[in-house]
Amino acid sequence: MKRYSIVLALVIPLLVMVLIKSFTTGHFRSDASKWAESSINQTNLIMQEQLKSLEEKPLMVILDEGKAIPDEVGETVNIPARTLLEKDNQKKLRAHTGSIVLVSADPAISAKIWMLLSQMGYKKLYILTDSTDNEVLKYKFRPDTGTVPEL
Amino acid sequence: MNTRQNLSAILVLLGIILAFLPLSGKYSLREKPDKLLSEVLDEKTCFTADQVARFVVTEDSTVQLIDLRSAEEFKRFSIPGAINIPYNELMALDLESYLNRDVRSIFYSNGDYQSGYALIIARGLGYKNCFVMKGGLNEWYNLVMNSRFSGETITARENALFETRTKARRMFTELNSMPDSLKARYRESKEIERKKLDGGCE
Amino acid sequence: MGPITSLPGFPAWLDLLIAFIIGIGFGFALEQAGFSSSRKLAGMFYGYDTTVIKVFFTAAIVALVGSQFLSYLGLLNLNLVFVNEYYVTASIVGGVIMGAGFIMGGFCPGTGVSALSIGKIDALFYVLGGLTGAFLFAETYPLIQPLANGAYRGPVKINEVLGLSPGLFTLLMIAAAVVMFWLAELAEKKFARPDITDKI
Amino acid sequence: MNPYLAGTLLGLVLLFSMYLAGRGLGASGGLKYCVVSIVGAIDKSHADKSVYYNKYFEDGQNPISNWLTLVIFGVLAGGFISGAVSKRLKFKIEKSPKISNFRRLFFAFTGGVFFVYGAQLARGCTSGAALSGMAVLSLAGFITMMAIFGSAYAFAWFFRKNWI
Repeated sequence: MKRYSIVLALVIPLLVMVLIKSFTTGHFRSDASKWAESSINQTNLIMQEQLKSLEEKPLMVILDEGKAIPDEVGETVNIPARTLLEKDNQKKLRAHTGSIVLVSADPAISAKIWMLLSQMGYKKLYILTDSTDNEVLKYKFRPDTGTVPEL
Repeated sequence: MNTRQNLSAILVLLGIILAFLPLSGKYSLREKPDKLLSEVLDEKTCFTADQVARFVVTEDSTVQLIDLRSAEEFKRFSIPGAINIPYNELMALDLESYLNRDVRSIFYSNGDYQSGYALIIARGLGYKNCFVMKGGLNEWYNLVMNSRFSGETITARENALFETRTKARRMFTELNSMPDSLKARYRESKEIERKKLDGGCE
Repeated sequence: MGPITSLPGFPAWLDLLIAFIIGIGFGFALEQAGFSSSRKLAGMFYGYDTTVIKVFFTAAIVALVGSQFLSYLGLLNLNLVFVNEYYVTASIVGGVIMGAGFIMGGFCPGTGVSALSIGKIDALFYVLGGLTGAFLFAETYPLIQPLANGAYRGPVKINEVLGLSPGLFTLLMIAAAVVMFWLAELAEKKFARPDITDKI
Repeated sequence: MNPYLAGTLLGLVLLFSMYLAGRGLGASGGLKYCVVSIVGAIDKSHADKSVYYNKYFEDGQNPISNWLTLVIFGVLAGGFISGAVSKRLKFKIEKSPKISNFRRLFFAFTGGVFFVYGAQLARGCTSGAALSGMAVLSLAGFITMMAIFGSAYAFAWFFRKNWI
């Protein structure tokens, strides 16, 4: 044993640190772009009527405080965004095996939460949206051809 | 055991550990999730369209607008001073040159989704100087471009706000009405020089 | 999260101070390795002293393994560490010229400067020659420019070329080095010249 | 010092350099910056005209206050400290007893010319390109390393008298 003491003294602490790092849950997964993929092609957005077409009943997560619950399509829980990462809430989310649908009146909140949870390794995660054109400009730019500015 | 055998044993064991680790060059978020969550839910990470209009009007050099829309949309029109990083290219880029700066970076898209995603990515990577424009260009249009004064009396505050909006609207319209060649030249002048990693013997 | 100096607002003077301190460590390690002796360095190519290969590969592997662990533990962002750019012809031709210089002079620039610091007069001449070489390069640069800048491949990583993960490649490199160390010690026994190496 | 321990020490220095500054070690670059600043001091107009030198004077800074130059000054200091610790400080010409001092100094000088010329071409020497390059798995580092050692082995026979 003594012959290998230097070897073990160096390797074991490093191995332990690596193992701790690998098995700590509640941190972000590696390769951010992989987990963000469905936000690029917008398949992470889902509309009310599409909910029924999901294979399993989704877990609806209401992110706003004291918000009314929408039509019963699945199990509904109210988890205010601020408390999302508390242990009990994470347990609830991890325990659910099917899809999870984020609901909030503020699209900015659901977007941030979606990316946060995705990066933590949640799959089948959706944002409930009333229209898919949140990222479409509702106005039209009218150029003013009368003036030519100086540059 | 002599030094060589010790060293060999240590290196081989460490090498075996490394061979099992996923060490892709791709980046992942480093911030602690709970810290990041409370950070991004804070109102301080949001600027209203009116605040952005004021930055534009005063040509504030401590602010960098980042347009997340596609290159075509950006080519058609954009907020004066903005640079374009299409959201679908965001994660393929080396963000260091764009975000590791003393100026505040403000993301905007048409709505709230893409800027929200980008904020998580940027702040999660540790770039603290990143913000969003709430409501995106839709809100910008709603507040700034279509602002109209109605009523009888006006307070000094309202007047200042109204003037800023009018000025921002004029700048926006003037810039985006320019012929494409001039527009391209203007945008080139705004481009950020890509940082080159320092090193080697040069 | 390293590299520390790429953090925003890092003062330039501290960057230069770090350079100086790293230089001290560099010089100290080279001298302690015995690299201030040209005959020891040259011994590498005649088999009587293989210190060069031992120090060189140990150092490269320690840094490689260390940086990968730091990266995995989230302490170092390897995307921000400089990766040498690959100019195919320049690397090969330059390497061949360097090899010739190595066997003639018995030093490489780092070891030459470190040997100069302990009073080796041949190292002084070597460093003066080095300054002349840099001057000649600058003056002949217009002629040699196409060779120097040709066949640019960018900062390519060897494991990507081979399609291996960085960790696996590191393991293979370690295995190769371990075998090499063992062979080096056999060679040292075979071509032993204690009269040269023991003096150091 | 035991070569493996010395190698580990050198590796840790390199690792610190990567961690602190995001770059490897380098020696030939420092010599170049010395030359550049000497040329700039002697004949500024020549330096401004040359395609090679002018890039170093663009920002109006003295090329001597450069990362790589300070590394070289550090190497001088570090080597001296180590020599003092191990009691190796001594003026001498190290050579094979079979050759003259002149021959040794001549080859040392020529070797220096060749080495740094090659290092400029390959953008780094044994430390800047080969050692630091290998530590970041750079293909250029491995190629340069093989070229240096391969060529030194190939030429070793011609210069054997200098060393053995």
